[in-house]
Amino acid sequence: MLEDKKNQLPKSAAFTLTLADSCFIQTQRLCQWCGQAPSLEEEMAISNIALDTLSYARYLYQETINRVELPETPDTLVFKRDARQYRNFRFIELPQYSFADLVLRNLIFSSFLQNMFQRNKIADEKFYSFSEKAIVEIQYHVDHAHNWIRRLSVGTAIAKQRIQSALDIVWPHTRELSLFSEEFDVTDHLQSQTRCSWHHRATDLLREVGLALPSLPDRYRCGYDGYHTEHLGRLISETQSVYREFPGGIW
Amino acid sequence: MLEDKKNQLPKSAAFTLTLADSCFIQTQRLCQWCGQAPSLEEEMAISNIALDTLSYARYLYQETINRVELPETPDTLVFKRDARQYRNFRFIELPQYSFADLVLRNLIFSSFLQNMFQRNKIADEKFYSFSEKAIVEIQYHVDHAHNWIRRLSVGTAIAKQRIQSALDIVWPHTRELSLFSEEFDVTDHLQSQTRCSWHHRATDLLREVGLALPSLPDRYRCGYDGYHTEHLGRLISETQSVYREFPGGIW
Amino acid sequence: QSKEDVFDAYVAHGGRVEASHWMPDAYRKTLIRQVSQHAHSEIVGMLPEANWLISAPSLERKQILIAKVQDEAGHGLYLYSVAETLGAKRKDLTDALIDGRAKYSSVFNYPSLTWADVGTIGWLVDGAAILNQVTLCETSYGPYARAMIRICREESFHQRQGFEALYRMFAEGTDAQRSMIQDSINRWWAPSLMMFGPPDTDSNNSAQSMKWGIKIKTNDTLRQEFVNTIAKQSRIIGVTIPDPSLKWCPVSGNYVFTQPDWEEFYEVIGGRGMCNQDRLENIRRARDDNEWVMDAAEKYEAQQGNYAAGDPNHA
Amino acid sequence: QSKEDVFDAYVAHGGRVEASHWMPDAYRKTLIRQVSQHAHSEIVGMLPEANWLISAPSLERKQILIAKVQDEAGHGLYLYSVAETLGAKRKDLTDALIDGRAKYSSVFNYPSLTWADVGTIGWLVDGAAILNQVTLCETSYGPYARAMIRICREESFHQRQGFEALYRMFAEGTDAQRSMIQDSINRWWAPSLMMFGPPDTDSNNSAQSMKWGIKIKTNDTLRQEFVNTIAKQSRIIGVTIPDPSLKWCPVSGNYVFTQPDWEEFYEVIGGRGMCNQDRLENIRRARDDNEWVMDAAEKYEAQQGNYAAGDPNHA
Repeated sequence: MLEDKKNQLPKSAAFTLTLADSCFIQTQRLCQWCGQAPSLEEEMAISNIALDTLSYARYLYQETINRVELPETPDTLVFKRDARQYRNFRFIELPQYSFADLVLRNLIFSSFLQNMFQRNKIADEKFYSFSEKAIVEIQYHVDHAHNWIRRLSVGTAIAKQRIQSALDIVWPHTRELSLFSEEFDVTDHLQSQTRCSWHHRATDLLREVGLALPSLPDRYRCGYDGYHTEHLGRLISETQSVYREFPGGIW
Repeated sequence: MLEDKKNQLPKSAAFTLTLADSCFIQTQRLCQWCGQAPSLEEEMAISNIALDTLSYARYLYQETINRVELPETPDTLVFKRDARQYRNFRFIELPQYSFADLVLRNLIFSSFLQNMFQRNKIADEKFYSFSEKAIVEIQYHVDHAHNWIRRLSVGTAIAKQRIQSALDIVWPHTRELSLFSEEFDVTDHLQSQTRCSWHHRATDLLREVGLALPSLPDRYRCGYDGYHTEHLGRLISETQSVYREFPGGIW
Repeated sequence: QSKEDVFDAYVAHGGRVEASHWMPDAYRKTLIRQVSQHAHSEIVGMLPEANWLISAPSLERKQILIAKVQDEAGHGLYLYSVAETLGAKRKDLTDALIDGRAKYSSVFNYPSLTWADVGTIGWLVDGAAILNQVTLCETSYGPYARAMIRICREESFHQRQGFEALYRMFAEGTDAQRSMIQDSINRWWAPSLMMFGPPDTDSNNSAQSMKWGIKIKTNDTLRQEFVNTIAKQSRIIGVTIPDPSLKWCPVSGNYVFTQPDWEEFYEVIGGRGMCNQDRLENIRRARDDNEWVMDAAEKYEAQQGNYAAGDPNHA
Repeated sequence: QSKEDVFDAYVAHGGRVEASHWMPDAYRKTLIRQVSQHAHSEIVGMLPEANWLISAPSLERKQILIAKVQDEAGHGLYLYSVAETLGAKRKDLTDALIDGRAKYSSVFNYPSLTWADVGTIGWLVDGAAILNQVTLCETSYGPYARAMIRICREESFHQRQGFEALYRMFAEGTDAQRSMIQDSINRWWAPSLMMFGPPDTDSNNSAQSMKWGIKIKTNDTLRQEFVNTIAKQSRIIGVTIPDPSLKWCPVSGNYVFTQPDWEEFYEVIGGRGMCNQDRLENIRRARDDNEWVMDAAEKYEAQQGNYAAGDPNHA
C-alpha cells in the first residue's frame, strides 16, 4: 500500500501521484456542481472538464502504479487510502462556495496542469501521446476559465467584488505550485518557454481584468507532503462511503 | 439485527425506535449548527437542546433493545444500520438551510415529543421517571422555539418572509405525526387534554404571529415506514464514517 | 376547407410540420407543453443521479455516471431549443417549473436511496422513457422528431449501461449487494409503471394528440410493452419483480400485471410526492445563487456590443 | 505619588482591581487585548472539534464532545463579558477578529484531520492552556481572575477526558487506531509547544504584564512545566513524543527538549497558517448568514419597548 510518506516513493511516482490525486479531487469538486450550475450550458461545460480530469487521474494513477510496481489499481488507490494519504495540492480540496471559486480554481489548476504535461511530453517518452492529447483538451478548460473571469470581472461591480474575494483566498495557495515545480525539477524544462508558463498567463489575465493579486506566503506546508485541511477528510469519507459499506463488492 | 421491516418489530419497540431515531437525527442536525449559530448565546442554547435529544435517543434505543431482547446496544443501532433501516420522521432529516428551519423543526419536534412523553408517562410505568424529567426539559426547547418564531415573524418583513417559506416546506410533513399518533394509538391518551396537544399549541402560536398554515397532504409516505429522502443517506454516511473506517475499534 | 382542416389532413398523411409552417394554436400549445415537460424531466432527472456522483464506488462507474448526467443536460438543452422554435422562451419555461406551474415526469419525485438505484433508474426508468420516445421519432413536428432520434440513441445506451451494472453486481457481487438491488427494484417498479401516465380510460388530451401525431401509442399499450420487456430481462439479471400476480398469458401474448396505485400517482403529479419540494428547491437554489453570475455575463456581453436578446449563453 | 504609582503598588502587593476602580489606560488596553484574545481562542477553538461532532464514533463520545464545545462557547461568552467590564464592545471585538486585526491562539490554525485529534486537542492543547490559565487565577484584575477559576475547572475536566480517550483507544483499540493516535501526536506536539508564545528572549510586553500581575510566569517557564508533565503522561498512554532529543536531565530536574520551528510560529501568527483563512471564513459566514436573524431580534425587542443598547441577546 502507498500509505508511506511521499519521500519513500520514487520521485517520479510521487510526481504522478500528486497530479493524479489533484485531478481526482478536482473531479469531485466539479461533480458537486451537478444540478447547481448557473445554466445548462455550464452544466455541460463543467461535466466536460470533470470527465477530462477524471481520465487524467485514471491515467496518472496507473502510471504511478507502474513506476512503483505495486499490486494496486487506480480504484484501490482512490477507495482504500484515507485522507491523510492523499497527495493532492491543498487548494484543490477547498470547497467551492461560489462560481467565482470554480472558475479561479479551474484557471490555476488547468493552466498549471497544462504546463506539467508540456514538461512531461518533453521529459518522458512514455507520456508523449497522452500529454499531447491532454494539452489540447486542457486548452478548452483554460479558455473556459478565461472567458468567465473576464465576464465576472468586467460585467458588474458585485461580480468583480466576489471574484476578487475568491482570488484573495485561493491565490496564496499557488505558492505550492512553485514549490512543487522546484522540488520536481520542472522549472528547467519550461525555462525556454517562460512566457507561456501558467503563472505568466494567469497573472497577465488577472491584471488585465483589473484584479489585485495578493502576495504569496514565504513558507507553505504542501498538500503534496500530506498537509491537508479539514475539508479533505469529509470529501474522502463521502467518496468512499458506498465502497466501504459493501466490503468485497463488485461494481 | 433490527434490519427487518418495522412491522416485524413488536409495536411497542417500533414506537420507541421511531422516537429514538428521530431524536438522534435531530441531534445530528443541531450539531451541524456548531460554529454557525447567530450568536454565542444560540451556540449554547442549540447544544443544550442537542445534549437533551441525544440523551433521549440513548434512553429510547435502550428501551427498544429491552423490548425486543436483541443483542444490540444503542451504538450498534446507530452505527451499523444503513440509512434504509432508520425509522425517523422524515422532516427531521431535511437539511436546515437557515435559522428559520431550525426553529420551526424545533417547534414541531419538541412539542410533539413532549406530548409523546406525556402519553408514555400515563401509559407505561417503566417510562414514568424518564418522561417526567424529559417533559420539563423539553419545555425549554419549546419556549426557545416560541421566542424565536415570535421575534422572526414580528421583527422584520424579510425575516417574516423567510420563516413563512420555511413553514411552507416543513408544515405538510406534520401529516406524518398525526398518522404516527393514530397508528400507535396515542391520540386516546391525549384526548382528555386536547387543548394542550402539540398541534393546538403550535397552530395557535403560528396563527397568532401572522403566519399562514399550508394545507396537509391526504396521503403521506412515512419516515417511520422507512420512506426517506436522499438527505438521510448522506447524513448517515458521515455519521458512520469513522466507525466504519476502523473495524473493531474501541472508542 | 379551413386552414385547420388542411393542417389536419397533412399531418394525418404523415406530413412533417416545420417551425416556419402555419400551425393551429392548440397544436402549438400542446407541443410546447409536451416538449417543455419532456425538457424539465431531463433536468429534474439529473438530480437523483447527481446524488451519487461523489460516492460512485469505482472510477469507471463515476465516469459513466458523469457522462450520463451530462447527456441529460444536453437533452434538456436540445428540447428547450425545440420549444423555442415554437416561440417559447427558456426563462419562462424554467420559471414555470420552479413555481410549480409546469409538470415533469412523476418518477423523479421518488428518491434515489442506494447506489443500486443508479442502475435501476437506467434499466427501468430510462427503459420506460425510451419506449415512449421511440414512437416520438415519428411525431409530426419535425424539430421534435429529429431531437428524439438523437436522444433515443443516447437513452438506449444508458439503459444498457443500467442493465449491465445491475447484472454484474447481481451475478458477481455479494449478498449485501443483491439485497440492495432487490430493494431498489421493489421501490422503482410502481413508479416506472406510472411513467406512461394514467390508464387510457382516465387519460385526457390523448385523442387529439394522437390525431395530430404528437402521441403515437396509448399509455396502456406502451405500459404493456414495458412490462413484457422488463419481465424477461428481470430473469436474466435474477431479480424478482415485486408483483405476485405477474404472469405470462399465452392467449394474449402479454404479461398480466397489477396496476400501480393511481391515487399515489395523482398525489405526486399534484406536487405532494416525496421529493417534489426537494427537486424544485434544488433548481430554485441553483438559479438564485447564480443570479449574479448570469447578470454579470449579460452586462458584459452588452458592453462588448455583441449581446443578442435572451440568454447570455447564446451570445 | 502619581495615581499610576499608587496603582502599581496596590497591584504589586497582590491587590485585586475591580471594574469600578481607576486603572491606567495601558493596563486597561493590555487587559482588553489579552482577555479578548483569550475569548477569540475559545470561539475559534470550537471549530476543529466541531469538525468531528457528526462523525463521533460512539454516542458517549458524541455527548462528551458536544458538552465540551458548549463549554468553550460558554468560556468565550464569559470572557467577552469580562472585556465588556473594561469598556469593550463584543461586536467590535468580533469584527476585529473577522477582519484579521485581532489574534487568537496560533494552535487553532492547524487542522484536526482524524478522530484522534479530538483526544489530542484535549490532552495537549487544553493541557497547555490550563498551565497558563491556572496562573491567571491569581491575576490582578478581579473579574478575569474569577472567570479563570471557573474556566480552569472545566478545562481540567476536558484535559482528563482527552487523556482518557487516547489512553483507552491506545490500550484496547486496534493497530490502526494506535497509528492514528501517534500520527495525531506527531502533528500537534510542536503547535502545542508554541502555545506558550515565543521564547522569553523574544517576548515583548512580558515585563510590564508581569509587573501588573496580568502575566504571572514567563513563556519558557510554562513551556518547561508542560514538557515535564506531558513527557510523563505520554509513557502512561504509550505514545512517543516526536522529539528524538527529549530526555530527562536529573541535574536541572527538567526534560530537555527541542524548540519548535519559531519561524513557522510567526507565519501562523501573521495569518499565513494552514487554517487561518478557513477559521475566519467560518466565523464571517456565520455572522453574515445570520445577520437577518439578529436584525429581526433587535427590531422585535425595540418594538416591545424592552430593548437595551447592544446585543439583542442581552435584552
